[in-house]
Amino acid sequence: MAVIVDNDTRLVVQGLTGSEGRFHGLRNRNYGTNVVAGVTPGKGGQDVEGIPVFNTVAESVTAASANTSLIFVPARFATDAIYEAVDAGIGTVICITEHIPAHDMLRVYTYIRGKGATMIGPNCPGVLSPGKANVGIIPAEIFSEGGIGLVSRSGTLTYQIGHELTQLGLGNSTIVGIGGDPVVGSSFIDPLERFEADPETEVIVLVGEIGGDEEEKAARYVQEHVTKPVLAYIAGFSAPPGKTMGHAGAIISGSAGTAQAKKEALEAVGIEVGTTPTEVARLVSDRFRIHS
Amino acid sequence: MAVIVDNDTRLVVQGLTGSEGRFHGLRNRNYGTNVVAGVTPGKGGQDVEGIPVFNTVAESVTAASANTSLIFVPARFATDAIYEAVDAGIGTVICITEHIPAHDMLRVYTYIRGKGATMIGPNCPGVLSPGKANVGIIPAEIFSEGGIGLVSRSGTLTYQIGHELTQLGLGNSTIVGIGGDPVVGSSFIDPLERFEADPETEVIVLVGEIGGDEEEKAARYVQEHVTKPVLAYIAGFSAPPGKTMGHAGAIISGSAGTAQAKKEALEAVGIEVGTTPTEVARLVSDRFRIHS
Amino acid sequence: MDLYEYQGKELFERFGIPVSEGRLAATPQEARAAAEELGGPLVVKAQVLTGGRGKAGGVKLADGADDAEAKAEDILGLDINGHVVRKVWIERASDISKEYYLSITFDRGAKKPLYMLTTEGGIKIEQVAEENPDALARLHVDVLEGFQPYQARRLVYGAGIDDPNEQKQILGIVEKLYRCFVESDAMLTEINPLIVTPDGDVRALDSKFTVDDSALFRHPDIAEMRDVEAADPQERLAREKGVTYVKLDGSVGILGNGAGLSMSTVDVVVVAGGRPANFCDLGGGGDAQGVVDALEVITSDEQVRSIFFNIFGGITRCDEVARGILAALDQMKIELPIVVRLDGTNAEEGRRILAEAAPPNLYVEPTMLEAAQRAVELAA
Amino acid sequence: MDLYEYQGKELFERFGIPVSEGRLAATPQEARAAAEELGGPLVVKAQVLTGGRGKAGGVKLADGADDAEAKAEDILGLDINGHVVRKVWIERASDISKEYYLSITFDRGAKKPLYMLTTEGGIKIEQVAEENPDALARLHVDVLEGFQPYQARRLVYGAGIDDPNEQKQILGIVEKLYRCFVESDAMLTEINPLIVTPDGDVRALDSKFTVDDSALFRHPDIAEMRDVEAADPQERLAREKGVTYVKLDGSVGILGNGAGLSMSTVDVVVVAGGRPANFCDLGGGGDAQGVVDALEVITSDEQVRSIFFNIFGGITRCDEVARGILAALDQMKIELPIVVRLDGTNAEEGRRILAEAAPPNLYVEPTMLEAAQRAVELAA
Repeated sequence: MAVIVDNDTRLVVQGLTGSEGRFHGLRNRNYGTNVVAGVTPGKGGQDVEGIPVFNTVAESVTAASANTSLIFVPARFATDAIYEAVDAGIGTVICITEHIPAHDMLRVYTYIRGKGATMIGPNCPGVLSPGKANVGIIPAEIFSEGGIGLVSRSGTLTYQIGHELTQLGLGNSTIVGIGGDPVVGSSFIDPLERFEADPETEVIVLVGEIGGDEEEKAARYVQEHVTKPVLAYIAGFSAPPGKTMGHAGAIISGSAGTAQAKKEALEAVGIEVGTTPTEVARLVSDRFRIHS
Repeated sequence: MAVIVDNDTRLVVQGLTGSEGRFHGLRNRNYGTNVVAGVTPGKGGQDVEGIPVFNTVAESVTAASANTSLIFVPARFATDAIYEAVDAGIGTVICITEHIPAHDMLRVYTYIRGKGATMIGPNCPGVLSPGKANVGIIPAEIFSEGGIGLVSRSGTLTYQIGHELTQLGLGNSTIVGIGGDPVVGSSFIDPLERFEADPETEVIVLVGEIGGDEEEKAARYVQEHVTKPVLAYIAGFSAPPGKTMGHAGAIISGSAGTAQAKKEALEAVGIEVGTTPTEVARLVSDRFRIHS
Repeated sequence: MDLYEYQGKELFERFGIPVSEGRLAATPQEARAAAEELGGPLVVKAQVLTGGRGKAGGVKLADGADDAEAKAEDILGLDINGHVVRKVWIERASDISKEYYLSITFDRGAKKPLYMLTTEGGIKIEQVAEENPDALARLHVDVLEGFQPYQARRLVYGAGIDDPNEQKQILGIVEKLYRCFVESDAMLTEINPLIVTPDGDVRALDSKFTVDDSALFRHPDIAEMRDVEAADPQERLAREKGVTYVKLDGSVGILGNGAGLSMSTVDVVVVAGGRPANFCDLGGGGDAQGVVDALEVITSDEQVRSIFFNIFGGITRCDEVARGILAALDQMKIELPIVVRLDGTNAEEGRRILAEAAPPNLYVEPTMLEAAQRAVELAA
Repeated sequence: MDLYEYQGKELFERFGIPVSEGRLAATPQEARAAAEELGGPLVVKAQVLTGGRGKAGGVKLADGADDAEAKAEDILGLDINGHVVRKVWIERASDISKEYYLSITFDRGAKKPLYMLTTEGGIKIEQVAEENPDALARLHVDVLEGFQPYQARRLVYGAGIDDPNEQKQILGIVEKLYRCFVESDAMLTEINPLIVTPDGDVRALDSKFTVDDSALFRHPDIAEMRDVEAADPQERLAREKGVTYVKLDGSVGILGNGAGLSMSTVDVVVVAGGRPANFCDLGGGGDAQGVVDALEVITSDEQVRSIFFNIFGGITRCDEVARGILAALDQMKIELPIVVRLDGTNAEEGRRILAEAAPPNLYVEPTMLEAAQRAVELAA
């Protein structure tokens, strides 16, 4: 099992011939991901170390049966790339690109929600199902196979927590980086729903940060729909209001979006919240051993 | 039972204080339709013979529990009225207005399909479920209660056929005028699906005309999904190509949309097509007596 | 509403789609003046709202002002499929190295705009679709998504256009054509051929352009492009009077209420062995003025030998229509035989009114079919 | 990016939203000249990117040029919540009969723009929402549907605005504000108060305007509005260097890689009992130049007493970061204590490199928590 990406993933990399696309596309393939195609307009017919390159996503679907897309194109071309993927029938779109204008993402989000496609990102590290597939820029070597589903708005913080879990002998079913932008294709709820349904996932860890109210919504969702143990970490307790903390979405607007409010919302539904990455890893370890 | 409008219909008339809206709104109420509200911006607080008028559709939903809207506002304001109704949570929108620009309707159509609302029209006579509710401008006195579901792109032609049926002693479950514009909210298929599911409907009559390919699509749909007997009439066998025959949608473009092609498509799936309204009524009568 | 080539090109140009420079001329003298202004080799093209003008001799090359005047002389006044040429478009002749085809149509079936692009231009697109479907790149646009650059790429790569210089220009034209299509409320915008010159420049060499009549209220500039003189005299009169009328070619004048019933009436006249002279929809009204206006249009066609009034009263009341008919007859002194069939709301009262007045040329029949038969007999 | 009142009003005006005429002034003399041009009674308003300027004495009436100069003199240089006033906006004073509130915010939760309109203007909208929620009309817009006129009606009727003259003007302003919001890529556009004058004219008397930084590339005119001099000196330097940096108020300088980990590092320093001096995200890189730039920004803050490098190598390799740190120390001659924690890809190698070089002020710690504790101790 695992969620979002797995052994059935047939990946097309949009922007495969760019330096980032090439580096990570090949890294993903080396990990064992089935990278079936790349897309770069004007470079159709070429290949990147044996991966065929097409001019359009539609061709990659027809000729290489791609079902998942990984997007590395620059911000100004990224929404076009997302529309192209979804309209070509790609079911899962994972967009690494950051700095996509928020209004453009609002339109994209509204459009693809109506189409039933899954989108992860933008401004995200991607999705890794250890032992099955890695789609994005997550350093897979930090993680091992196991029963913990991890969903996070942050990249390196996820690696930190994953590393601490690995040191405690715990592995992951899937790590989902949903992205740090104000509007992302999937909020916490979508992966939570999948983790709940995934037989391999035994415990869920949610890694949030300041800004927006997705953690609060996740708390309500967990209360109503999730039976598996959920633990959480929130970053940004010391962040001042009105300042963008690295991620475009990590900003406290007025009094909304504080880490404290999120922690309280999560605790109110019985989700333990660690105060440091180390503590959350220890909490997960404790809970995991009870649960297993 | 019956379809689209019935005893559960709680109607708001958008444009109730205009001359057409008032005339037909009151006519609909006299027939027994539960007309709960009217909407005219700036006239909130007034009433039309006891029917309360609101400034917005949202108020009519909150204050009068309207669930169906009938639109009589002029063409330039009609799409706004449709958006208003759908966004206020109205589940069924019936739009009588004609001459709405086709591009505007494309946007409306695409938008409301995503919302799950039902739309009938524009440029349609409305929907009548004899003995239950009349929403629109159909002269109800021509029709009687019975087992024939009638769906048509035309108004007066429907009355003609309904009249011939009535003279043969046959009544209707529901008469649905889907409208004569190039883009209408519901094609033949939507009412066909409902008639198939409606226990009161025993035989279905489809009244088409030149232009577009909705009759051809209906034929395919009937073949795959409809078990009840279906009969048809098509108008416009003698229409020249490239000319708009009264309805904006009734135009043969190049060689597409001819009555002959539609007749053949319907006959190919076993649907008998009458050559005159009188003949189709007789065919229905024959079939009805066999079927009942 | 269909636009002439030169009008469509004017709109293309507004949206940045390259066209050749040209001038309109209604006389050979104007053609000469235009040719002098433009200079160089020219093309003189009949402006008619019908296809096949090339075969009909409506497009000619001219190598200078004298020649342009002569060619315009030849073309002006030509009858092309029943359309008389009253204007020619004179433009700089283009060297053509390739002919492509690009269009956006309003696809009613899919309820989306449909792009088509092929390198097999210059011929009818239906022929390409049938004989070489792989050469035709087709793409629907979701109107809420709107134009996205990838759509242009799919079309260009899909059509197999591989010259980068052509690609670049056509990607731009594809995008501009969408804006042109949407912002003009078009039902059809077609560039056939879209040419590539030996220098690699891409240009629209012809235009086919249909605008939604219902949207003309917000395009007064396009509405003004209507060439009222080009219409059939009856159709022109109908437009002036606000009557919904289409000229056909027979002898039975037809007046119904409602588009569907009126179309059906035309069909029933044919079933009865007659030849309809027109389609005419009285609409929801039925007052004397509406009847007078419609009868004026119908009787202005000299081929009409009888008139068939087919009224099904719904909201329209038959007694009112009957009074309207009598008032109209009174005003207009029509001597043609008129067959009336009234049914629906207040039909009996209507029939009684007509029976009482009993004008000598008025025949009342009980059913649509019988009335049609009578009208056909009377036209014979 | 937040805009000053006068900049927001400039954008409002571009989209047809009425504002009062005014002039910008950076000195009392400019204020006098502006007042002379404008004439009549005036308001002199501090331009600062913070609220509460009225209470802080940043908004004053002036009855002529002399008075405007004097009031500008008072206001320029004021410190309002840590923001020094360097410019004043001088505009014609408005007679105010009513104060309304209108805004569009980018509602991240609903993923839709959110309109709010209330007749209870002039105060904080949060207060209205809490104390008198029925007076606050709220409406989400579906971005694919876009603005539709009914939305303006729902807001105007919902807020209980019943004067037809006001209704008409506000319906227009509501529509224009949507265009302004979307076409400026705004995250917030707020008019508070939206005033009605005794003559019944409706105008925006203030503006609050935030533009999406990620969209500035397509708004060069708005990007130019950025007031680089108003920023904190460290934040200004960070912007110049392209370093992601937020000034905080403590003594432990922080440098992490990745936004989430860097935020977490700030928190962990607090957990360890320290006061972070800043948030700084090294991003995906780790080369010497990136480290040098970040250290330059961090050390330009004189409050910094120790620096905490918290690196989790993913794609970033710890050995490269270690080399970057050494190169930076070499270049910059920093004497402050530096605590380094390296983990993840090539962490051992990185630690080895640092151990070998062993600069006297460099402390390597094995975990994030221990490193934080050490950095806090060293800052004490």
